[in-house]
Amino acid sequence: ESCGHIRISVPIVRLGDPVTASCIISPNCSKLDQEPQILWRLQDGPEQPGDRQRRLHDGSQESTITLPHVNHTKAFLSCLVPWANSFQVLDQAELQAGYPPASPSNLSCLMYLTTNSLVCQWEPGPETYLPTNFTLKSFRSRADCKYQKDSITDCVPKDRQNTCSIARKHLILYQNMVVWVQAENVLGTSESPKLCLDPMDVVKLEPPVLQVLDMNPELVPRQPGCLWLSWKPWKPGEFIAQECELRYQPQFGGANWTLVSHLPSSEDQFKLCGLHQAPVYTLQIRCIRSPLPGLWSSWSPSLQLRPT
Amino acid sequence: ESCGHIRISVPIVRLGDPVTASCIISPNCSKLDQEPQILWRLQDGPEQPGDRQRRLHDGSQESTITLPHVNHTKAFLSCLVPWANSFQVLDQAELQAGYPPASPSNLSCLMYLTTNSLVCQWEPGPETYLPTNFTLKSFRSRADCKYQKDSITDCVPKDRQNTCSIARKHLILYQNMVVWVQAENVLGTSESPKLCLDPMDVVKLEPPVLQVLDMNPELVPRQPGCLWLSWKPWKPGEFIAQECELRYQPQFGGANWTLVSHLPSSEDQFKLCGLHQAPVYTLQIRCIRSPLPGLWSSWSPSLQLRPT
Amino acid sequence: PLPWPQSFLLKSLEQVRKIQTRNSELLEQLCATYKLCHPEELVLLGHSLGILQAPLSRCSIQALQPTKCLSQLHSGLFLYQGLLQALAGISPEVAPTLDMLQLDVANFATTIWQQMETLGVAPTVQPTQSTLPTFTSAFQRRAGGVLTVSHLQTFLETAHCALNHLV
Repeated sequence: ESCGHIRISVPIVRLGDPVTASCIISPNCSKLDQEPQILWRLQDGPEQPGDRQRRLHDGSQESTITLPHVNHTKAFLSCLVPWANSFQVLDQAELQAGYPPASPSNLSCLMYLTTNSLVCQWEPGPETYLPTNFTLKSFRSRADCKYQKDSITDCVPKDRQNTCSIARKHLILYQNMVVWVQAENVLGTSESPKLCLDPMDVVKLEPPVLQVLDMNPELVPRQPGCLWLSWKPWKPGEFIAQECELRYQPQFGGANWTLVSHLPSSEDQFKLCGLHQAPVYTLQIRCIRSPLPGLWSSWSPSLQLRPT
Repeated sequence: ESCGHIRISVPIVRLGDPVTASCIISPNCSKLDQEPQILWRLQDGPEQPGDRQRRLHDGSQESTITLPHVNHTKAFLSCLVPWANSFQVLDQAELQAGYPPASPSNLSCLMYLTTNSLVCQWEPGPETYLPTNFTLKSFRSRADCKYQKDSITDCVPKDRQNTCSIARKHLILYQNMVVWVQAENVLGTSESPKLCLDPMDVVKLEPPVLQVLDMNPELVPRQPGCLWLSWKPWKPGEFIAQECELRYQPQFGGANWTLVSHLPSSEDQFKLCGLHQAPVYTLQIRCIRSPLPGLWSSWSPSLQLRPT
Repeated sequence: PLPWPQSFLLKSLEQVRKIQTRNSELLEQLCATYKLCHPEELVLLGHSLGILQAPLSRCSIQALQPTKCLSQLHSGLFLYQGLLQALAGISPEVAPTLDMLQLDVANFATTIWQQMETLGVAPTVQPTQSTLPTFTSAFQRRAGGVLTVSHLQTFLETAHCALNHLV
């Protein structure tokens, strides 16, 4: 027969909220003297009597204590009785405190053509100090994202990352879907704002590989301050109609970039002239899905070239 | 109804062995003329007639071909008939060739105290060109390893590695066990020689951390050509009685190592003198389980020290 | 008839190119892995397996009837989606490409179906899959794969011309 038993109003509370606990010592706890003074100990703090101790009708003793503000995110509350010149711990309860989750924010998604998956990431919001589960939820929709057609299986992030990857088989490309993040812990639930997107409109495009051509002077007369370039679209994105942008600047001296826009995504021979300000120029190229909506690729690794 | 069907004597043979195949074209294969000439094609080689073609009693045509030496480890044998000015492939069979597994060799095991697992590795022997499964088999035994007490679950290596890790829960430490590797493919099975070992006799011991002491000259008179050292045993192996060995040599000049043997595994203050040949000495220490059987740890990372 | 919305045409053209790229990838894999490199050598087997070409007559430039072309396009894609599904288990090397191709074809069929709904020409009930070939050997499944994918490639070339014509 166990001598003492703790009951707690709510084992998990908001940080700073009060909590009330009671410890009941059964009468037939042989080893104890009749009406022992019940004491409490929070973590390894000092032993303190409860707010009130009374004898219940069945002869057992009950002590009640209220901790006005729980400020440990995790603490152990013990119920003790004096024993010889020490104490005996009769029961122990675990107290937890934290916050309900704030709404996850900055939800954004990218479609990766190499892994064929839609990867979304978000900011979880302030620390809750409690086990909090994040789930990426989504459903398929028609053009306007108003009506839910059929829901997609929840995406549960791996070991507490704030990112989740929806596999290709759950996606209908070229159709809109609604995506959002739900955060949940014992104190509450919250949701991020909803995103309405077609995975193909958020493809993570990689830039082409920019190459310089070594033109045969007999065939192509040398022109000072010019460069012959060629580029091919990034292979996995080849089927996407794209438009590209070239930028160049003298290698040193920090002059601004000069931009050449509306270039095709594939070019076998492109002549770039007017490069008279410096012996060596830095060049980069990037592309975007066009005319359909899309995201700019990053700039290609810069190329240092010496015009003719 | 499919028109043609290949039958192969043995789909998987030893490299260089012959193989015989027959292709039967059913009479009710409507689109074909009555007695088409059956042809064969190995991989994308030329079309060639079989060794013999005959009409079977049910009216179907059968062509038989023998490939004297199969020297593709994997090849496709097709049965065709002429069709317009091309061919029609009626059936295709997959031919594989390789070798039965040789006995795995150099089986050795180490007990890792950090992961609490016995890791064994071996050399698989020459390439078999066929899917070959390696399994680490073991059973518990009495002192002399002659009789099998109870067998331990097979240890199957992860994706074709030649190493396998037997988890702690399968091991009875301080008891002998028998370990060996079995290799198996469609052409045969082979086994490595058996090892009889107690996991604790093959612990992978790590060396202690060697440290130099800065002795207070007032307390300990400075002696030229001396060093005060201390070392502690590697934490996970602390419970193992060990004996250690120190070696030192002048930092440059490639003189031989001088060895100090039978040292304790833990030493708070150890005076090493006689270091007069060079301004800086390189020192290392290693330990071995002793007096119980064990394996030497590796030498500790070398320490460059300047004697007094 | 009303011109089709630009975004539908551009998306469809992109989907055709996406599927064609995947198709050539799969044909190359089937050729490299199984030495089945000439679909024309599998015509006879195709007949016996019942793998036929999906009709796209209403999409040929000479006789283009946009609305009827749409429904032929959807029926053809629906047929090929089924045929590709029947090829499941073809082999571990080829399976990933085949799975992606089947999803891309299914998604393109959805794009077409949605446009038919927008134009009010979509039948009330989604089509049901006709009987699909059963493959009794690994060879038949691989040969069926080569035939299906090469038919799909021809089908898409016609679709590409029609869509380009309408852009």
